[in-house]
Amino acid sequence: MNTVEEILDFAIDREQQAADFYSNLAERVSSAWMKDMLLGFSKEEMRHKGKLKSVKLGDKLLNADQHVQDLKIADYTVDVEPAEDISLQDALIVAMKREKAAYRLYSDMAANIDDPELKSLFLGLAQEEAKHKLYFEVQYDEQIMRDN
Amino acid sequence: MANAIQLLADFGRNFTLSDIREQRVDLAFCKAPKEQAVRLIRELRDDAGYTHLVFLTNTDYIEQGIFTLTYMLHNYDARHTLGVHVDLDRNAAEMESIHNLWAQAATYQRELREMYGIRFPGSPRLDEDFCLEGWDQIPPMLKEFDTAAFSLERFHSREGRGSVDPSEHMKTLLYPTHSDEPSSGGS
Amino acid sequence: MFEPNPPIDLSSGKYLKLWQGPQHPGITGNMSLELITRGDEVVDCKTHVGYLHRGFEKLMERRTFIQNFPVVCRIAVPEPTFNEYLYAAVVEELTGIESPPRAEWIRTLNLELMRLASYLMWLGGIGAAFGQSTVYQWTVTHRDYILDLFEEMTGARIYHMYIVPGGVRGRLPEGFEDRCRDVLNRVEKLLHDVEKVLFNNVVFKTRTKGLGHIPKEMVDPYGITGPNQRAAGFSRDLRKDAPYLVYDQLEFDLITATESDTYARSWVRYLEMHEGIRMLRQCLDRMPQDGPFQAKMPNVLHWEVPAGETYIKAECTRGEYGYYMVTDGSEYLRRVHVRGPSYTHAIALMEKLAVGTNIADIAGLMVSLHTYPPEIER
Amino acid sequence: MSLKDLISPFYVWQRAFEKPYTQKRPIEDRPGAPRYRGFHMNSEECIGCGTCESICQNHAIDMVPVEGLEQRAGDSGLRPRFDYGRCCWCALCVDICTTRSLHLSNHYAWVTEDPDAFHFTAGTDAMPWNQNSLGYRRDDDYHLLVHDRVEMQALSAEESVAGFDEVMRGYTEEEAVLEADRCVECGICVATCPAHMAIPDYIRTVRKGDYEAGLRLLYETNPFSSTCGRICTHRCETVCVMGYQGDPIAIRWLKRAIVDRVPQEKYREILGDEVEENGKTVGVIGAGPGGMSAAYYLRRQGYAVTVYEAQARAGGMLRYGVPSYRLPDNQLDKDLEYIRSLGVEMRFNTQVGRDIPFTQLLDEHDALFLAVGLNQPSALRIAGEEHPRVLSGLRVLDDVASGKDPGVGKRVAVIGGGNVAMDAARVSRRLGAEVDVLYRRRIEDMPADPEEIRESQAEGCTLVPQAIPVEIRNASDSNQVTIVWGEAEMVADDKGGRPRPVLQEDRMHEETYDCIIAAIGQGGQIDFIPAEFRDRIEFKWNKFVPGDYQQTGLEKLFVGGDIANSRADAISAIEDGHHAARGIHRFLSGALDG
Repeated sequence: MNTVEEILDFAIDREQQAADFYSNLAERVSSAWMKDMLLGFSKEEMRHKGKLKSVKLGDKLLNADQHVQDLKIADYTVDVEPAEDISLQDALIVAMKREKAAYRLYSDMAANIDDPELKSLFLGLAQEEAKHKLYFEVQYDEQIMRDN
Repeated sequence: MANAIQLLADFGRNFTLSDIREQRVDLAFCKAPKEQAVRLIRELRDDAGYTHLVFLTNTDYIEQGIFTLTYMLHNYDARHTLGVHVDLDRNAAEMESIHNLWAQAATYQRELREMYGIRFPGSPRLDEDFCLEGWDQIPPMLKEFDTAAFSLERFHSREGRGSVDPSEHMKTLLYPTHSDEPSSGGS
Repeated sequence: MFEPNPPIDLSSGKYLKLWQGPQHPGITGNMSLELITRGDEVVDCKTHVGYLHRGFEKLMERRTFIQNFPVVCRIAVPEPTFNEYLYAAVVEELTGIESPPRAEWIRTLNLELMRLASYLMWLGGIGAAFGQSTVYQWTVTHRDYILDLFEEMTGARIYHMYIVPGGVRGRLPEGFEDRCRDVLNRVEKLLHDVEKVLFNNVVFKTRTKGLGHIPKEMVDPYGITGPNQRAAGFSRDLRKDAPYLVYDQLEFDLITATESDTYARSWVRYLEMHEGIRMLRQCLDRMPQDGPFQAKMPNVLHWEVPAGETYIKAECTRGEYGYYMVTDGSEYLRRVHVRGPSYTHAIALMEKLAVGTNIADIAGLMVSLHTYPPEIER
Repeated sequence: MSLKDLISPFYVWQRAFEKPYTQKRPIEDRPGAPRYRGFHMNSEECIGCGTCESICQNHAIDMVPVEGLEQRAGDSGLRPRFDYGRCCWCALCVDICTTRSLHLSNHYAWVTEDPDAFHFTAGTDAMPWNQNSLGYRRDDDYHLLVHDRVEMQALSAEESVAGFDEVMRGYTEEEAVLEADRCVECGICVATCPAHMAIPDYIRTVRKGDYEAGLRLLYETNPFSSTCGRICTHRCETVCVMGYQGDPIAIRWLKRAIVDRVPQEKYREILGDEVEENGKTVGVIGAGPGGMSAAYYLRRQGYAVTVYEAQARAGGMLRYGVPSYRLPDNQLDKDLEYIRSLGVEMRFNTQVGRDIPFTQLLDEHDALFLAVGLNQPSALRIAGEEHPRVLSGLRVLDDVASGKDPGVGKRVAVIGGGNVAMDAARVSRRLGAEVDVLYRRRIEDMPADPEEIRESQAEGCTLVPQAIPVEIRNASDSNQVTIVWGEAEMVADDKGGRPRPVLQEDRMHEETYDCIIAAIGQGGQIDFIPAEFRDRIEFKWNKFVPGDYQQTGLEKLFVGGDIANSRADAISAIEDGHHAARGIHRFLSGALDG
């Protein structure tokens, strides 16, 4: 991955994989409700994908300097298995952690590259993922930890 | 005045007094039968020092079908006021006149005739209009006379008036379907 | 007691029927006198009222207890405060609410200021009725100074609506006492002037002495009260005989006279104005500066007064003013009867005194009795 | 005649050159006194309660809608319009004004040829005196309303932690009348009450001592009146107009004052509920307040109602989540038994999805109302959570409600700040434990009812705000458990949500307890609805999104209660049940189509 185009394609592909992950899981669950939730997650990932596609056409990514709040919820929750009887709480944990992993990935890539243009691209992607994580963390805070 | 009650007890030997009640040390009430009232009042004036007729008025107890006259008498020396009540049948309200006892009594009686329709036979100028000229309704102080209805019928109201009840207004706008339809026929 | 005047045959041509009022400068307020005259002499008089009838007592039966408070002041235009006080007092007695001491002092101040203002207007009236309209200009101006005080104290000049069941509606404004003292000084000075110009006036003396003489034995049979009674030699004043508010803590003299004519009645009132100023100064000196001015009240919107009845009276400028109220435990009163002194002074008494007087004196006689028609009609 | 009498009158000249006191209007202006009762002004604080109209002795005031004025909670959107043909400027409207928005200016002269101009809406119509700063205002020490609430007798903190007796003792008849007397009967609260109860009307019945009429009014909208008279979230009181200058009316306690005075045996006779069977059947899933409310109103319409309940008893969260010191069992039973007495069939220990398939219910009944509530405690999902000394708050409350000892030990940490957390803490206090409540946010952010927070503190619970649990560890004693928590800083939410806590990893703490009670939130259990219905039912996160009359896209299915509204309280569930009953009746009688 040496060009902006290649990196964006990689990122777009990852979002597609995430969307597929949720829609596959949705196929397997038996309840109308979790199916609806997971298809919603999948749709969210497709939205991310669409965002990156428009970056490819010239839109700006998030500025690397812009602060994205880290609620650190993902850091201290345990890993859960995406099983067929998954609950909303666990689905949100899976999602937060996936976004966090993606954020790590791009951050690491940015650290290992010298080209300033690509570095800032990776940092920008990392920021996007941080924002996605924040979205799921806020939902976890609102829907799951309502009383805490 | 502790002796107001004593006084009424003394009078009670010659009169059938009831509902004796002391409101204040200087104010008491009692009730006398219609037939005895004027004689009682005269004796109170002449023998007991109640020389001042403070006022004469009437209270309408429409629910019980009675009028209650109040003769408010005052004794200047004893500094005591005594209200003598007399119940009248609301449908045949007539009372002995006291215009011979106090000069202003005729005016009170004329007013009571006009405002409540109570008759005081022999009272001077009884049937002359007092406050009302050309009055074509029932006596206006009767409880059944509805002043608001009369004024709505007689006078025109300003256009553009009309008020909205706050909770009804909020219901109409905010939750119109949240009410039970009037139940029809048992279900 | 009631002695009808001898029958008069109008068709005989000896008599003239003359209507004085209902709009007449010599009549206090809107009422009319139907006079039968023979030459200058009045041989018969009938009082006609009703021109101001608004049915207050009836109106009050369909208003809640708090809603009546703005109504009552209208029963005596130049002297609304007595109605406010008495209405408040009956409601307080029937509900067991006690107005706090500070309110009682403010109420007394109010009533005496009102008395002074009302007497000033009357003083102008008696002057004007005997051709001394300058006095009228002076006194009405000074009454205006007092109305200024009422305006700043209560928010209104005439219908103060200030004494409310439970107390009064607000504290005295800042600096009120000083301004009040200043007005009292001015009124006092004026009174001395009026004494020179009116009471020491040969015309006034000649016309008023002997006019409208009320024999002492007529007083109780006609229900005569107030200055009209005191000028006939009776030492009766409710502020002394049945002290209310803080009158038992005030020093003042009871004014009486013996001649019982128009001059004597005027002179009694004149001296009472001085006594009023004396009481007002005491009120100002001793007015509590803090503490509540209203008792703890229930929610007045649905105020139910326990069943009962009472009668409370006060000494107003004209005599015994009283409220008789009957309640039945509901949010509305069952009956209120307002007893105003004019009821008998302007009708039974006037009709009696007018006979034998001169037409030119009718206005002065009327004013000397000091009557207000709205308290007759209620 | 003396000479003096002749000369003295000439003294009149002394004042001949005095300046007259007359005002030369309109050349000279004379402002009214600072307290003058002139023309009306109304400020933005007005909420259109109409109390001014009620007190006006001459019907000079109309409450009218004002264009461009937003209607919102606690504001009727109406404003007073004055007819100066009737006004007497007594200013009782000013004295009674609940928000003190109404004043009189000291402006008193207004000349116009148009008589209709003297009819205007104060505050919103442009008037020359609108900016006047002087004029009549109510004195601070003068009141026509009673601003202080009648306090209810309650057990002292010492007495209340000693057992499970009801803490709030109820009003005496005299206290209830005094409190009811404070109400101005404006009705602003009715819109805010989720069940739109006839609040001013039933308060009036308390004042008049007519509890039977009161009960009838309560049951028009709420068959859980004994319960709600104790534990309602009383949203009504937050908008009560008496709250602007004093305490809001204790609406909840007055509701209780009615039901406490009517024995349940007399309910049927008083309410006159007669059931005339209409031959149709409705299934209700969940015997909580939502389900049972629907059952009541459906039964009144003649439907055969079967309630399916997973637990052994009815009441739902009211039974298993609300301890008896707030809601004694017999009070909940009073409400429930009356509903059941109308002939509602109860199937206990019947969990839909486990004991009976959802589709079977759908087939068997003409309509279904689903109100299963939020009964699944959220897990902590932090490391070490599986430790046996980590309990769930709901489980602790459930045990206590069922008479079992949850075994909390002597030193307890409760995690959470909602009512379940507060009750778990207070229950633990009653079981003899020292209690710390760890909460991620600040005390003012706690979702628990303020009185629960206050009472838990009074009972000796220690609140530890801004504490984020990060790990559970084994303690040296196997009967104990250690929690690691870190301090939190609050950061603002730029999307307008509540401030969010962020862990400060350099400020960590460790503490050992006999047990940890997790009460961080609850979710619903609605997995039993087969995936095939997904397209016809709308969800948002863990809730249903019902349409009009609580109906879903699956026409026979109506939903309500905590699982279908964001308020998640009993009174909202009760209204959902009532509203669904209206909807089902319309649906089954053909007035409402899918």
